[in-house]
Order: sequence, then structure tokens, then C-alpha cells
Amino acid sequence: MGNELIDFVIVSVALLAIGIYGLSVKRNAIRMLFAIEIIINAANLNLVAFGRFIPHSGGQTLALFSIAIAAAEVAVGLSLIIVAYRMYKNIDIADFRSLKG
Amino acid sequence: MIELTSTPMILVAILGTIGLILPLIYIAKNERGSNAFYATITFGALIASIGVVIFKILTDNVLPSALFSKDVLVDDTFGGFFAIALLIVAIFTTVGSYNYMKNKGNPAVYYSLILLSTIGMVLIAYSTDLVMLFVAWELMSIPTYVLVGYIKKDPSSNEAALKYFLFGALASAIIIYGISIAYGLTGSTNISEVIHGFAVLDANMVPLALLSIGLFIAGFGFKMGLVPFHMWLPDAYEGAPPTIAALLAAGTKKAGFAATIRVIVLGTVALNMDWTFALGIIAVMTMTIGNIAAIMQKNLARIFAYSSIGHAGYILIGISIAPFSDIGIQASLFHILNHAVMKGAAFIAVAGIIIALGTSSLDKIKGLGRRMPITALGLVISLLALAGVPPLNGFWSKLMLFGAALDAGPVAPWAPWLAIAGVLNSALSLAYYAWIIRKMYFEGETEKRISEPKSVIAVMIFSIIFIVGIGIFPDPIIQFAGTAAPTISLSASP
Amino acid sequence: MSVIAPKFRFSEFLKSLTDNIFWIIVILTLIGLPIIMIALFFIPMPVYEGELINPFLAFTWMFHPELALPLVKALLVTDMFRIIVFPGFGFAALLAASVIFIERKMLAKLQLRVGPFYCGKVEGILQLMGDGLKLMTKEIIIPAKADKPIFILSPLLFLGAAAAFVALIPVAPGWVVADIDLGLIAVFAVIGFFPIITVLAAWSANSKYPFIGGIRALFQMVSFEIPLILSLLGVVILTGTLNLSEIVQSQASFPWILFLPIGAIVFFIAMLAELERIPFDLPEAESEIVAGWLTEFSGMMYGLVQLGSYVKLYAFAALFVVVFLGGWTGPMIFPPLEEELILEGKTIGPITIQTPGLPIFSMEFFSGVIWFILKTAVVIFFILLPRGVFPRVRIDLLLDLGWFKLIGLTFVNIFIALALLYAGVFGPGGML
Amino acid sequence: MVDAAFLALSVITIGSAIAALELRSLIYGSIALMGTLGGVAGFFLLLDSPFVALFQIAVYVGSIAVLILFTVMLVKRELIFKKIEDPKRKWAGIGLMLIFMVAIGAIILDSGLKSVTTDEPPVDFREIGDDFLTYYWPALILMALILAGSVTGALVLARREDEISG
Repeated sequence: MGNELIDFVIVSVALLAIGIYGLSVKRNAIRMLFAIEIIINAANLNLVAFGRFIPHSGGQTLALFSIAIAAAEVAVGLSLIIVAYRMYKNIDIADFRSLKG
Repeated sequence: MIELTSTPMILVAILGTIGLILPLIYIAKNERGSNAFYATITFGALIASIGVVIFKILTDNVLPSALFSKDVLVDDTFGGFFAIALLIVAIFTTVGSYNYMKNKGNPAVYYSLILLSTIGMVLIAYSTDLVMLFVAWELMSIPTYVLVGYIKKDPSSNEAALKYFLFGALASAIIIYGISIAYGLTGSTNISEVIHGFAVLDANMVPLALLSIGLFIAGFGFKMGLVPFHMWLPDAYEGAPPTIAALLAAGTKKAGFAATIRVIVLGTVALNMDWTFALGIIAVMTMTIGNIAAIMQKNLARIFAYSSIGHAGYILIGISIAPFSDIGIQASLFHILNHAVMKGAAFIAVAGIIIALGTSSLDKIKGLGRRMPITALGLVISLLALAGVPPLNGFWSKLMLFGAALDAGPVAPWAPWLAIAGVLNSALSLAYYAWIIRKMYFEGETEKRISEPKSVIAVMIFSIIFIVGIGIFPDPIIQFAGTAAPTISLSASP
Repeated sequence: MSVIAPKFRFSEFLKSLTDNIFWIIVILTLIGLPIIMIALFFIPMPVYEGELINPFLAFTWMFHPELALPLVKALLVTDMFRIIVFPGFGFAALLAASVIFIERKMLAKLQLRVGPFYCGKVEGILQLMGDGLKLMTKEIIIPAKADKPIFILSPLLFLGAAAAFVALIPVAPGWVVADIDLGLIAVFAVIGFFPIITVLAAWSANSKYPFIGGIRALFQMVSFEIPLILSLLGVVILTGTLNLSEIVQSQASFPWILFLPIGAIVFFIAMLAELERIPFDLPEAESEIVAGWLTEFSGMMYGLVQLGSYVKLYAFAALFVVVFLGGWTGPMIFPPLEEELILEGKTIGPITIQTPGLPIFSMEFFSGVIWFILKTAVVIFFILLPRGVFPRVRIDLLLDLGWFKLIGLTFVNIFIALALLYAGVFGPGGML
Repeated sequence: MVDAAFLALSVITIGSAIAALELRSLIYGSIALMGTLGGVAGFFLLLDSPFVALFQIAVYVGSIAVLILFTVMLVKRELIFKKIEDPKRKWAGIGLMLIFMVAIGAIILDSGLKSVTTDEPPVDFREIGDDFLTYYWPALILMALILAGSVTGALVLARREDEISG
């Protein structure tokens, strides 16, 4: 192995930070979904990297779980976005203003 | 390997089978079946499972207290306690939906999702492995994203669902990041091994462990509605169908506390970290902001949403002082059960009001005491219990919480302040609860009585009996909470 | 009388000819030869009789055939040869191109027509070349409001994905471009790219018929991927491996289609849907939506997509052969070469045949490839046949078939596999 | 030390992650997201986990990217290119990102992770299968329930009620 654990973890942290930036800045529902996907991928990268360096199979197993769960989550999220688009003709969540208080 | 006959696996078997069969029946049947048909099946399944849990606990087939095992699940009293509380909430939701979901479309999937979400919540309380915890967490969350947006024609329902989904997905992403760090530090996902690993960590690795615990607090905090992470909560609870809001406020939030107790409390103890003070500050902030914001609301569902934020703060008192006081966790558990019933009943009452009046706005419920006497009575009782008026159950659990805080005083000098903040907040909350009661009973002209939804009446009667009954005889439940509470001091020295 | 070139002068014609030849020579020397040299340097050269055969001896090779054979042998085992020529793209493209011709001819025979006839003296055999030349010389029209980068790249990506698919298919023992342990999963990963490329191509044209076709293709491909994957699960359960070569080796005595016929049938139907063949050619339904997602492609871009889809057809047929029909396994067709022919040469009548370095291929390899091609041809025939026979189905019937019937059947298939496993027919202690 | 493949992959991954969020067109954003996911799959290959890598490609590219593209394409064409953001918010976001990166990065660089290397052979993917069927089997059951629930839920939500078909 030419690469060290720290390299992978740094990339993962960078992805996490980018995801948090996206979630805090973007107001487009689909882009926010992108940001969440990026965070989940950062976590998966972390898991597999730790699992490789321990070495232990649990990291890969958990990464598989998390990938499958991300797929389920995206399916639900996108169907919510489609419903919202049908109603508002828009995907910008700053324009959804029926709830206030 | 965990046996197939242990409580969690039986629950998965019962609820999962029914949950998967319902949509299949819907597809297979020609006339599609009515709401009542599916509600009855769901109700039966939930009653059967709660029966199983109680039977298992009464026959002493269950391990005492909160234990750890070498497996992903453990069949202990802690899980059983939460299972009972959460199944009661699920039953409330189902029964309330019997009238609420009439003619709303797609009943089969609705009930099936409630069942799936219930499995998730219950298994969180039973799980002793981070992977299991995460998967159960998602099983709890994903169906509720759908359920909150279930009324597709209603823009507010959809908006609520979208916000809830985005924050929920962020929360789970954060949790899995936390798990990844914890796994990396200890090489295992089993919670007991993680905690033992944390306890023997090198000094230079400790900041990473703290980061992991912090991520867990943030992730679980989103679901529990702790204060920096609470912004989605009022919108979601207001926009969601009120029955589902009951499930969220009384169910998923409690499951979040179960996860917290399983992971964070024990993890922090293992790290020998004084996180209790930070948790205490979060507790005070949570209850204060929740209660102050609740005063300014004009909508019943929104008021209850903020009030449930406030109650998350009360529960957190007990958790934050857990290492210093023997009854901290016990009081928290007791309050969790009480709050589940009280808040569940309150939201179901809102559902009844919406069925009858079409709105839950505070202006429209004038004279409700004469128009819908039983619903109003149930609402009043649960409001008084939420405020902590003796001799209702909320009084006893709050008393225990504040007592525990005072009890911890000698060790942690800041702990009594928590009790003071709690008492002040309770007084504050009584103000807006009284405002609602005044609206219902002392305003508006005498109007005709309107028919109340039968299922809501059933929930109201049950909750009145429960609240008053426990208010008068609190001892058995307190004992039960005591057996379910984990003993913190033991696991501090692994 | 029409004149092709009104100002035709023979001298100018000669000049242009010599000009062309001159430039070709210059370009080849300046660019072509260095490229060839560089490429040859990356290929490990064989050592023959104590001397390394290097590219600078190129002229020597020409006059010494005994040097050429080891060179050819050395070339055959390089990765580049595998990727470009034999089990890789060239082989597949050749097969795919012949499939295009055979399809037209066969459909014509089925429908009592003649089919391609004039181009090439025998049965229009050169028709394909003519079509290719036509496509290459045609103008490439890009719609004005198209999303140009995606629109231009998508045919290439389509062909690339098809080539990646081909790279995973083992043709003979050891003859596969990418022999990975997780071959079947890699196949699924590659198949997953097709719907994306299709829908991107359709969207980027910014035109309604391509978009409708693309969305149809998306529905169809995504929903048939599930039965496709599940139908292969039975074989995976029985063999306990995901490596395609090992799956073939497990069928040395009998092909899996004998034991898992339901899986094979489901796979075949799902394959038809993935390939957008009749009766599932809704994405290209020419009588409804012009040419579906291919509508806006013109010239060579259309040609690339067509080539890609036929390469994909070959790859699917080959996958069917590998998983269910036993791949290259089969009785030997040719007797193995005689020992003395290889070693010292053999005298047949007046001629003495001496073949140093032979055989280039072993006869097992040869017969394996022939079996493989034969089986693939049969499968391709059955893929082509429905086009002459069946009408097109409606989209809701198609999705209904995919989601309810095929998925149900795949579970039956999996239970059969499990039953075979637990009954002890296969697996530890069983027949294998 | 890092090798060239690692550097290239990190440039691709991080660059396309930024591009996914910042590109004007949502379609290109989705393609860039695929780049990120593919890059992470490449990291998995570097980490000797081909099973996870291929699974990542099969699931993310085969289903998630398709779903995202499909949703984006359903949206009106103008909205795909519309980009709404508040410059103040944007700078705040960048600040937040940098704080996160520096804080967590400092924690990690400070910790003992820096010197971790391994020469041990990687985990065989068959062990993952064993894990699934022995230790994690209840989680696998729950996973099935999650997928079933999300599929039925998404279908119910995305279905149009106004159409005639039953």
C-alpha cells in the first residue's frame, strides 16, 4: 500500500465540508440532495479506509448497508421533490412558504 | 447469534409480515378494501406485539436492565420499556387514523409504513450494535418521510415532508460519519466493544472520539429536537397529518432518546468526559426556547410542536445528570413514557379537531368544550399533565426529574439550576396551556354539539385513564422504569 | 451528356495523385512510424535464439518467417491485442457488423423479400460496407438548441460502455480482457450505464421524439434490470462464484440451462428488453415516435450508436452463452496437432512441412472458440427471430410483464436453485 | 506518500463534488455528481475493496443517478438552469466549510492516525458475505424492510392520482 490512512481521511473530511457548504448555501432541493449524497459518500470512504487499515470486514459491510440505504433515501426524497414540483412548479425550497410561525 | 424467539425478533416477525402483506392485499384485492379493514389488521398486529412484550417481561424471560451483548440485539428490559411506550404511540396513531384517513386514499401503504416505522423505533431501543442502530434508525425515518407528505394535495404537508426529509437525511449522514470514526478508532461496531475501546484509547486519539460523540449528539439531536437542531421540527409537525405528528412527537423522538442513552451517555462515561455540563446547557436552552416560542403560536399543532421541543429539554435533564444521580435515567425514562402518552393524546385530539372542524387554528377552537366535550376533556387532561399539574402523571415524572437534579447537587454544583430552570419553564408552559383551555371553555357562544370521531374518543378515554391512573398510582411504572434504567456507574469502569 | 468533372485535365489528375501520395508518405513517416515504434516499445518483445527481437529489425522480420512466428505469438499475449483485437473490441465489432447484415438478410427471407442484393455480387454481401461508407461521408447535423457536449459525446460513451461489457466476457480459457473475481457484479455495473447514456442523449437533443423515446428506454431498461440480475442469481447460488470463467468451468459436463430453464427464459426475455429489440422496441418505435431516442442522430453518430447497440447485442448473447450454455465447453472438433508436426516437421508426399514455433493456438483453444461462436450465433439467431414474427407490445403491458411476472418467475428460479443445493444435487458432496 | 492514482482520484472526486454543487445546469451537476461517486468507487479500488467499489457503481450510477437525472428532466427547462443564491449566504457557507475543514482536519492531523499504515492482506469479499449472514443478519432483515417500505412509499407519492388507470 503506497497510500496512508491519513490521506483517505483527509479526502473524506474535504468531501464532508463540501457537503455541509452545499447544504447551508443551496436552496434548490435537488442540489441539497446532492450535498447529502456527498456527505454519505465521505462517510463510506472513511469506513472502507478504516476497514482496510485495521483490517476488518465490518467497514465494508457497513459501507454496503449505507449505500443501499442511501438509494432508498434518494428514492423517497426524489418522489417528494416530484410531488412538490407538481404543486409549486418549482424546486426551490425557499419558495415553499405555506408554513410559517 | 440472537435467538429467533427473543422479543425483538418476534416483533420484527409480527409487524414486518403484516407490514409487507398489507400492500400486497391492496394490490391483490379487486375492491381494494376500506380504511377500516387495514386499520383493524394493523391494530391487531400492534396489540399482539405489545402483548408479546408484556408477556415476556412478566414471565421474566428478559434480561434485566440495559445490557450489552456480543450480538447486534439484546433482549433486555430497557428495550422492553421503550417497546411498550412506542407501541402505545403506534396504537394511538393507528386508532386515530381510523377516522382521519377515511377517504384520503391509499390506506394500505399508510398503515404498512406505520408498522415498518414502528419496527425501526422499537429495534433502536433493543440494538447493541452501531450498524443495527443505524439500520433501525433508517427504518424508522424513511417511512415517516413518506407519511409526513402523505396528503399529496396539501402543499403544507409536502413542504413539511421535504424539510423533514432534508434534515432527516442530513442527520443520518452525520450519524454514519460518527459511526465511521468510532469504528475506525475501535475496530468494531458493537457498542460495548466501542465503549471499551474508547476507554483504553491513546491520549492523542481522544479528540477524534470526542468528534465522533459530537457527531452522534448532532445526528440524534435532529430527531430529538434539541435546540441548535430543532428548526425543521415545528414546520414538520404542523404540516404533517396530525396522526403522523403524534407518531413523530411521541414516537421517533423517544426512539432518539433511546439511541442517545445507548450510545452517547455510555460513550461519554467511558471517555471520562464531563459532557454532562454541555448536555445540561443544551437541556436548558432547549426547554426555554421551546416554551417561549410556543407562546407566540396561533396553531394548536405548532404549539404542541414547540412544547415537545420543551419536553425534550426536560428529558435531557435526567440524561445530563445521569452520572451523578441514581435516579436520573430512571426519571428520564418515566418522563419519556408519560410524554409519549400525553403528546400522543394531544396530537390525536388535534386530529379529531381537524376531522370535525377542518382546521387546528387557535381562533377556531373557541367553545370547543361544549362542541366536542370528550375530545376537549382529553385535550385538557393531557395539557394539564404536560404542564405538570398534580396529581397527573406528568407531575410525578417532572418531580422525579427535578428531584434528581437536586439530588445531584452535591456532586455537580450546577445541577440544581437545571431544576430551577425546569420549574420556571413549567410555569411558563402552564401559561399557554391555560390559554388554550380558556379558548376552549370560556370563549365563544354556546354552539351546538358536533359529532366527534369515534376512534379519537377511544384514544381520549384510554389516555385519560392512563394519565389519571398513573397520576394516582405512579409506583409500578416508576419501579419498571427503575429496572429498565441502565446502571451508569458500573459501565464507567469497564 | 453529363460530365463528372468539366475541367478535367489528365496532368492535373496525375499531379493531385502524386501530391496525395507524397503527403501520405510524409505524414506516415513523421507521425505514424514514431507512434508505431513507441507502441512497440511498450510491448515486451520475445527473445529468439538468444537475440532480442527489437523494432529496429523490422525489415529483417519480413524476410525471415521463422522470426515472425514468435513475434506474432508475443503480440498475441499482449494486453493491447486482447483489448483491441481478439476477445475484445475488434472481434465483437466484427461479429456485430456481420449480425447487422445477417439480420437484414434473414428478415427478408422470413418475409419472402430479397433483402440487400446489388452491392457485391453474391447476395449483396458488400451492402454493409456501402452503408458504412455512406454513414461516414454524410454530414453530421446537430440540432441548434441541443446540448452539444453531451449530444456529441453520448454515441461514443454508448459504444464505450458496450466495449466495456465485451471486455468482461471470456471467450476461451484465459482469453478475456478483464478477468476479475467479481465479473458478474462488474457486468451489472456496466449494464447500469446504458440507461443513463440513453436518457442523457435523448435529453440533450432537445427535441420531443428523442425525449419520449429516452424516457421509454429508461423505464424499460431500469425495470428489466431487476429480473435480469435476479435470474442470474440461481447460477451464482449453485456455483458459488461470481467469476465468469469459473462459471463456465463449472459447466464442463452440462450447461446450467438444463437445471435452471426458468432462469434462462427470464434472462432471455429481460435481455430482449434491455436490447430494445422487438417485441420490446418501444424506445425506437418507428411507427410512433420516428426513431425514438435515435431520431436526431445523423451520419456517423448514428452509425456509432448502431454499432454500439449491436456490440451490446453480441455481449448479451455471449453472456447468455457463458452463464447458461456452457461457454466454450464442448467436444473437440479438430484432432490436436500431431507431435511430430510441431517438433521436427512432417513429410507429406513431395513436400516437407516444417513449422517452427507452431502452433500459435492450441487446438483446444481453437475448438473452444468455435463452440463459443456457434453457441453465440444460435442465441443471436433467437434474438433476431422475434423481429420477423412479433408485433410491438404496449408500454404498460411491458412494465407489467417486467414487474409482476418476470420477477415472480425469478424467485421460482431461485427456489429451484436452493432446492437443488439443499437436496445435495450440487454443492459440497453433490455432483460438482 | 501518495501515488499518482491517488492524486488524480482526489482531484476528480473533490473537483466534481464542487462542480456538482456549483455548475449552473442541473444536468451537468448530476453528471459531476456521478464523477464524485465514481471517484469514491476508485478510492475503494485503491483500498482493495473491489466488491464495495462495484456495488457503489452499480447502485449509485445504475439507480441513484438515473433517478436524479429522471427527476431533473421532469423539471421545466428554465428551472434546470436557474440558480438562486444569496451572496451573503454563500460567503457564510464558504466560511463554515473552511472552519469545518480546518477544525476537523486539525483534529485528525493532530491525532495518531498520521502514522497508520498496514502491510496486512486486504479483507476477502467472501468475509463480507459471512458477516451478512452471521453477525449482521437481523440488520439484513431490516434492510429488506427499508427497501420495501421506501419503494412502496415512493410509488405512492410519485403516482398521479388524477389518471384513470387503476
